Amino acid sequence: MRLVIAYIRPEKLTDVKNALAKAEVLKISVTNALGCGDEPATHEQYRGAGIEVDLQKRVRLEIAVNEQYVDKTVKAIIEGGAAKAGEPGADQSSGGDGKIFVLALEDCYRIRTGERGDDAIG
Amino acid sequence: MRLVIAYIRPEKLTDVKNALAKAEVLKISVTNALGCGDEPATHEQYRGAGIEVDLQKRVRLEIAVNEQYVDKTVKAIIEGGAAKAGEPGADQSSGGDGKIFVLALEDCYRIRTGERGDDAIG
Amino acid sequence: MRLVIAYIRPEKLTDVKNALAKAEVLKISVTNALGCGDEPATHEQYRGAGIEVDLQKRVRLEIAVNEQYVDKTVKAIIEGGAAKAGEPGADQSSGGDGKIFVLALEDCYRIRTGERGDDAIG
Amino acid sequence: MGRTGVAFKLGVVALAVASASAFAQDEAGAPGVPGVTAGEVADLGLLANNLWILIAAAMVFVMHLGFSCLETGLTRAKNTVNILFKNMMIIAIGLLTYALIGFNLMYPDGNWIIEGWLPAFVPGIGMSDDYDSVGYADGSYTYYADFIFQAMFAATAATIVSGAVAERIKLGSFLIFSAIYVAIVYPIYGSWKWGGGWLDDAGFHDFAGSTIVHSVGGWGALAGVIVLGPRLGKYLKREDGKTVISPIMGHSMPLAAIGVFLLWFGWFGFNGGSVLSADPESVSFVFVTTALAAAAGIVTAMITSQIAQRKPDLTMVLNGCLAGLVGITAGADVISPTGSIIVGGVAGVIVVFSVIGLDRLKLDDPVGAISVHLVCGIWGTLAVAFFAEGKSLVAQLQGIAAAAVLCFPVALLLFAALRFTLGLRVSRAEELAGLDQAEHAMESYAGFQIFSNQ
Amino acid sequence: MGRTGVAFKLGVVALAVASASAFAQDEAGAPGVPGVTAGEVADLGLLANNLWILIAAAMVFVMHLGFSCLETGLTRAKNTVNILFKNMMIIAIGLLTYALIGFNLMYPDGNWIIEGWLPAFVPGIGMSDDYDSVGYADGSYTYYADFIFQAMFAATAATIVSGAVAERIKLGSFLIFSAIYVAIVYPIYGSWKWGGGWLDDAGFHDFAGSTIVHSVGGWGALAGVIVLGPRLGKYLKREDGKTVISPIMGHSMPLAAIGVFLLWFGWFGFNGGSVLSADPESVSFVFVTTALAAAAGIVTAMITSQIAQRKPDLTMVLNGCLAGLVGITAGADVISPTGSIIVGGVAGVIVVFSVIGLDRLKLDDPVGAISVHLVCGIWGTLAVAFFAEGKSLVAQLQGIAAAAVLCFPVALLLFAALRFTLGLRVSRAEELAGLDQAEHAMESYAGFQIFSNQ
Amino acid sequence: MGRTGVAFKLGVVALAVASASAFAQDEAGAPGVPGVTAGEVADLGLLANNLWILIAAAMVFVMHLGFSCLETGLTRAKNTVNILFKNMMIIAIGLLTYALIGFNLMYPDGNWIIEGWLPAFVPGIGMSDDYDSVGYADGSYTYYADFIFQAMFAATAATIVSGAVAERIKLGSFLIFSAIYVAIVYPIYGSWKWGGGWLDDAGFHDFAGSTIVHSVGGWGALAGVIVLGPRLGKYLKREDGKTVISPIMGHSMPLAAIGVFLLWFGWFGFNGGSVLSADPESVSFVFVTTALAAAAGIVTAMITSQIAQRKPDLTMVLNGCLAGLVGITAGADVISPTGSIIVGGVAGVIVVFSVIGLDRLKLDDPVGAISVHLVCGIWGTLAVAFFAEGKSLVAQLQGIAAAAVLCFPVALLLFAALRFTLGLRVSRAEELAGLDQAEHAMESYAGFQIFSNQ
Ligand SMILES: Nc1ncnc2c1ncn2[C@@H]1O[C@H](COP(=O)(O)OP(=O)(O)O)[C@@H](O)[C@H]1O
Ligand SMILES: Nc1ncnc2c1ncn2[C@@H]1O[C@H](COP(=O)(O)OP(=O)(O)O)[C@@H](O)[C@H]1O
Ligand SMILES: Nc1ncnc2c1ncn2[C@@H]1O[C@H](COP(=O)(O)OP(=O)(O)O)[C@@H](O)[C@H]1O
Repeated sequence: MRLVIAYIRPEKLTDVKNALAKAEVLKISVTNALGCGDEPATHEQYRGAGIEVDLQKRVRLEIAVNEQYVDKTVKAIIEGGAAKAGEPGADQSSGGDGKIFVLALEDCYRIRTGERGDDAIG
Repeated sequence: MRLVIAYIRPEKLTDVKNALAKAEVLKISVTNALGCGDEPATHEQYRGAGIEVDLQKRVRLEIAVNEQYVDKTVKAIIEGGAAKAGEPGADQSSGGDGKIFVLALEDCYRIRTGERGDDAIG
Repeated sequence: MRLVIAYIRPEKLTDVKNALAKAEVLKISVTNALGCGDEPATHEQYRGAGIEVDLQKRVRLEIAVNEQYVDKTVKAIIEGGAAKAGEPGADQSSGGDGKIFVLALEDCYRIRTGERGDDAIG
Repeated sequence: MGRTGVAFKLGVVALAVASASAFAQDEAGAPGVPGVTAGEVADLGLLANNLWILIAAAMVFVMHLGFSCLETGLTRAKNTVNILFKNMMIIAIGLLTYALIGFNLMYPDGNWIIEGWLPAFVPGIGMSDDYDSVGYADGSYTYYADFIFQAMFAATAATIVSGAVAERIKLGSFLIFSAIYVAIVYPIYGSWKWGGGWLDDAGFHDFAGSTIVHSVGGWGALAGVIVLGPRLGKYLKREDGKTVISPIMGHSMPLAAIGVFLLWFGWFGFNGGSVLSADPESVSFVFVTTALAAAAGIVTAMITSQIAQRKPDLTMVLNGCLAGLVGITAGADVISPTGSIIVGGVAGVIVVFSVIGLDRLKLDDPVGAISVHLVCGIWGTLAVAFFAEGKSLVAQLQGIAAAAVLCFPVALLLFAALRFTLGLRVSRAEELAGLDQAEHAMESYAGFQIFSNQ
Repeated sequence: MGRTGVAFKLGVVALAVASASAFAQDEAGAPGVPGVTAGEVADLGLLANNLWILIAAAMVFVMHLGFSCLETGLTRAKNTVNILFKNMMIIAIGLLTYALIGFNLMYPDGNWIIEGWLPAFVPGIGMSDDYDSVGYADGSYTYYADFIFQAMFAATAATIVSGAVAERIKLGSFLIFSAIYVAIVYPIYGSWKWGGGWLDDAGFHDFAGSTIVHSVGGWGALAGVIVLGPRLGKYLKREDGKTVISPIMGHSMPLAAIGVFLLWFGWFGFNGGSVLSADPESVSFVFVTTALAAAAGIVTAMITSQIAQRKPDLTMVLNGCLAGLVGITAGADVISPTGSIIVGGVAGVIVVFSVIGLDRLKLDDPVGAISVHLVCGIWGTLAVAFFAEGKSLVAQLQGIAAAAVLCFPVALLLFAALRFTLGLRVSRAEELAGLDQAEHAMESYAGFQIFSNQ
Repeated sequence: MGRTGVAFKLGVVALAVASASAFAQDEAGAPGVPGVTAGEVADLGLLANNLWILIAAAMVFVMHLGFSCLETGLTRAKNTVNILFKNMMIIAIGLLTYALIGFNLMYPDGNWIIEGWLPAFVPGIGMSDDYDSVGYADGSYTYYADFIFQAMFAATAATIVSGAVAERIKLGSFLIFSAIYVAIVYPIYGSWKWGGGWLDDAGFHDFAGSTIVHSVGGWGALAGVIVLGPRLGKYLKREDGKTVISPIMGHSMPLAAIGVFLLWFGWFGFNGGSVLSADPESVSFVFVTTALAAAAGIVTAMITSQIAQRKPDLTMVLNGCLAGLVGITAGADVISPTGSIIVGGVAGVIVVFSVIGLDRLKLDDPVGAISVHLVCGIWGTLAVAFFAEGKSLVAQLQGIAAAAVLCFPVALLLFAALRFTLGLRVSRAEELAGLDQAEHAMESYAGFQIFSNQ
């Protein structure tokens, strides 16, 4: 079992979810996050003073999957999460589309039933 | 050392916290999350157009524990987090109560003192 | 590769970010969290009824790094995240400054390019 | 709204104005402007008096916005759509039912079934002989000005109930209760005093309605709270068997404060307009007593809250302001400025203890409606006997008792009847999900991350 | 504001008041107070009438706050600064351009280029002979009171457009459109009726502007929506080729509801002030018809929404309230209370179906401005012919058609011209980031965690 | 509020109205209605004039809500309860202390300790001979109307200070400062001009208080900001020794914008009511100059902000609106519409540079109170000499200097005294946690996820 963590652009969430659904990955958890990466900082101002906001809005996905789904999941996220032409991020080579992290998952339980392991994941 | 991650229903947070306290697990971190699982989507509407909201409000717990606490922790979460009779989720066999994920934790530090390892966890 | 997770006081975020930047760790992800640890509960009241709020506002950092950066990263967080004299938390031996957790990271991808492994992390 | 293009009509207006005759009527095909008898001083008095009553009506209207904001602010985000919805409906239902039946019921004009006790049911406004007459009410104000001002009052009684039963009542049942309460209960009680019934004969003094409006609403609130029971999670049984009060915090203090400011603003129209003329001395006097009582309520509520709770609670101060206002409402015309400071100040103390006390009794009133409107309404009614000359304590007690005996049982009955028919309270799951989701399938703050385990 | 220190001046005021003569003018070095001829009844009428027009102007001003709140509440958090900015600018631009050119254009006072059709362009207020005369408008009200009341109306037309084009229009282009629309298009149409032009001669009746203000704004809104296209993500193509409507929820229902309450409050000034005097009978009558129509719109919109959407939608009820108000605006002075309930009630039904229908047509109007102001404006204008005596349906249709033929093409042209010059719509990336970031580099709710994939 | 039941009384009212005699007094057991001498024109003038002053007082009251919203919106979520609390208390304290001492101090009616400089301390309202007399102020308005209008003004001065010292001042110390400032400092300065003191004799012209209200408040704000120092984290020392300004963003732009709209609305009462009569020409004129100055301030602030900041800042435009209003306040009665556009427009430019400039000087004023009220108050006072005929620049400078010399040192002293006794500023930990937690143990937005490292 693996735990896949991904940071993506908020506006790509629907695309990523659709791509995951096609890969039959339906159970996911989503959190609001702020990310600081390669992407250019946004300039904000307030009453005459400027500020470089380097923490950009990102969405964090956390998906627990069985071994055989890891590659599918990663591929789906990459497919859905990369900026397409005409979208913010597409024109800049400097990035901001996000990362995927894969961790080993030792164990998994379903709270409702107490089931454990591979069966509990889906 | 293990890192226990759990997704539960927001309204069960107090119950889970109480169950954990009884198991002497007092240090936890909580985040707001949205989850998409087996649970039925909620139907929302706005100005005549409907939408199926499949991301439900969930609470994410993150708890670092020593080996000997892992089982206790998992049990407490299952005990506190499963929907009881009369509560939302109890009548449906379709779920939504959440999951528990257990990961290996390599290292742990206490920021205040710089302590490391098992001592730092509690 | 390692995944470093840290809980710190919200008001220390800028200090931690600066310390990390000095350690050349520039890519981080931040989430809002609530933490329950050693710190004293805050007393709140509302219309005559009191309540002990034991979930304090914390900030969660998630940083994926290559091996050689792990120590630097941990050190920087400890340096930036510990309460200094005159700040909240400094006068109490009872804590609240937070924790750092280090996990093994199996794999990493850059969504934009599909790059994988050590190259993708930075 | 034309100017030059309607030159001839403007000429008519100029004349019409001088004689206070009918512009709308003229347009509507009425026989036209009657012979202008310039110098009719009474007509010019009517001009200003009527204008003030209309403006006061608009100010009382703002109180409904105030109530909406206050109630929304002091409850949870997940019930916001529902609360706004209820408040929007109440004013609509209030206006329509009052037009349909309430107004004629409340002001029977001698038309009683049981003299002084049960007014005749006469449907519809504008049916009485003098409906189109500016000579209505001896020329003090017009029929329609009177109606709109009174109609704005009427909806207030139901709005008061709304706050107390919030976050758990079924929308449909609440609307039915409100309609009946505004259309029948409130006007019947009102007729006893303002309609010239037995309470008026008894010498009861309730200038702008500490009892007639606020206590009447407050009794309904109390009945609703009793029948409904507390919100889930408000009173928690601990393992040792004791019950602890678990505060359910309101989700927006700015909304709550805006609500109270707007209510205070509206109260200048509520009390000031109740003079029913623009009489300089009375209206000015009422403005001063109203303002000073509110100010005193704020200050004493702050002090009381500081002492009782160790740190001063904003919501208590907001309630203190309203307590002062409700307190002075019965006697705003007859209590001196100094007296009004005392009346408001006492109300500010009472309200803090009342809020805490009702909570101990497990009467869960999210906004403090019972404390503000019922408890301080009673205090204000009594205060007339203490602070104004020549007012009888017995008459005041009669008025208070009459409200208790009429409104509380009827409200209890209505709520109980709804409970056993349509159902009064949403299900546990609906209450947990919030009424926005359950009753409207909507979100109040789409996009905002809201975290709550209540 | 001095009292004793200006004793002598106060004496003057006391006299001045009695004769309604000029205090400011006196201070400004005018020749002084003319001989006081006490007992001039007309002067005292002027005192009250003029006061009412000024207060009504202040109430109409509040409508701009209402529009701002409603529009902000029904759109996304990421565009909030931009929407508030637009609304603040519109009222400023509206007042200034109306002073510069609009007022004289709308009320040409016989000064036409083409008689009844094209008024003369005369720049600046206060240039006409009677600008300083209280004798203006046959002594009904002063020149400046008239100006400020009309100026508050003028900005309304542009504000209506603002809501429909929100969340995607470029700030600069919108401001240019607004300035031209308020300064030229609105006054020219207005002159046809209120300025005494051909529509007035034709017997068109539009009391406070269902067509002249609301439809004129609504046509602009429709043109804007067509030229701009829908917001990103509103209409999604599914894989099977079908388009689904994906609701884009407003971010704050409390703001939206506050907006509607304030609009309703302001409407008492909008309609009530349009009597252009404090005439007791007419103003009272207008207050009642206005309130009842709004109440009826709320109730029928609730029922319609309940039936059409299964659960009642707060935003539909809010629109229903405004629909009732827009509906009665044309005939608030001539339609009976019963009639006004019907007119408002029908408007409440219409608006729900119109909102749903326009969405089917992929006309993306975030706040329902077209449905409320254009569709119900037309309904209200027609309703005059149905519910008031002696009004000609033909004349009403002429008025409606005239607005369509003048305003819609001109607005289309203006928007198209802007599109091909400055650009009308922000870029895709800017729209995704939100106009707050793109146009102002600001945040509307700093610190709040807002989550949205739209 | 009764109708038929109080038939006889209504008859009395009808008469009473015509003669403007005492309804409340009658009820209160006064000897009854004096012989009605119909046709007394002055009485009818009083009716309308007094009504306007009361309505204007209610509008000025709304300004306090406006200030609350603006201040809350421009500060951080964690201090919201505290700011609302302060503002609620200020109006209460303002009304009570003004009744207790301020009113008599400000309008000594010849009762001076040092003629023209130090008024006599006479406690309590309603003690003077003519307190119950409608003949007060030569019959222009009643004693109580005058009091309530002036009392609403008084609290304004303290509210101005509130915004500048927000987010770091101790609640108790602030309330003490406010009470003294409103009860003593403001009235003494006020007496010099509006109370008929030496400034009035010198020919100083300050119609509604650019200096008397706004600068007086502004000097207090400046003193507070200096003694308190900036908020934590506002001015950050970089490693290279340079200080950078780190913006601390306000948490709710809708609240800020609502605040400004409400302030503008209230200003029609503030300036319009300062005519102290309903005189048609003056009040209409004042409405127009007030509105145009605000509009001009908005437009020029937008342009200035666009140029200086590259993207237009909503908060600057909001300040620009207020700047225009403060600017025209001194001369709203004597400056022409064209002049008012210039005065407001210049104020809109000044305020943007002032906000930026004060920040450079490390004077941390979260809401821009010093720039709006002090700087533009001075500009407005000077503008009278430039744009109105026959006003002396010397007299205007005298007025400005007098405010500086009296208010600034006294405020400094008060703040310093508080600092060394009760303490003026909360601790570092309390400031980081927020004053809601520290001073009230409450949350302003329970449930909302708020993220901030400031
Ligand atoms: N090493 C990392 N640790 C944690 N989060 C990261 C890391 N690298 C990237 N992220 C997350 O991914 C987001 C996009 O990263 P970025 O480096 O800008 O993208 P790209 O890889 O396309 O250049 C960041 O905002 C951050 O949230
Ligand atoms: N494989 C998974 N990966 C990540 N989160 C999951 C996964 N499965 C479940 N969750 C989380 O748990 C919540 C409940 O899951 P669900 O599958 O509905 O419960 P049940 O196991 O009772 O059917 C989801 O909303 C989601 O947040
Ligand atoms: N074992 C743990 N598991 C998860 N989160 C923890 C754990 N221990 C501490 N935390 C997080 O760290 C924060 C501070 O912890 P605390 O124990 O108070 O600090 P200290 O170690 O200085 O005593 C907590 O609020 C919580 O968010």
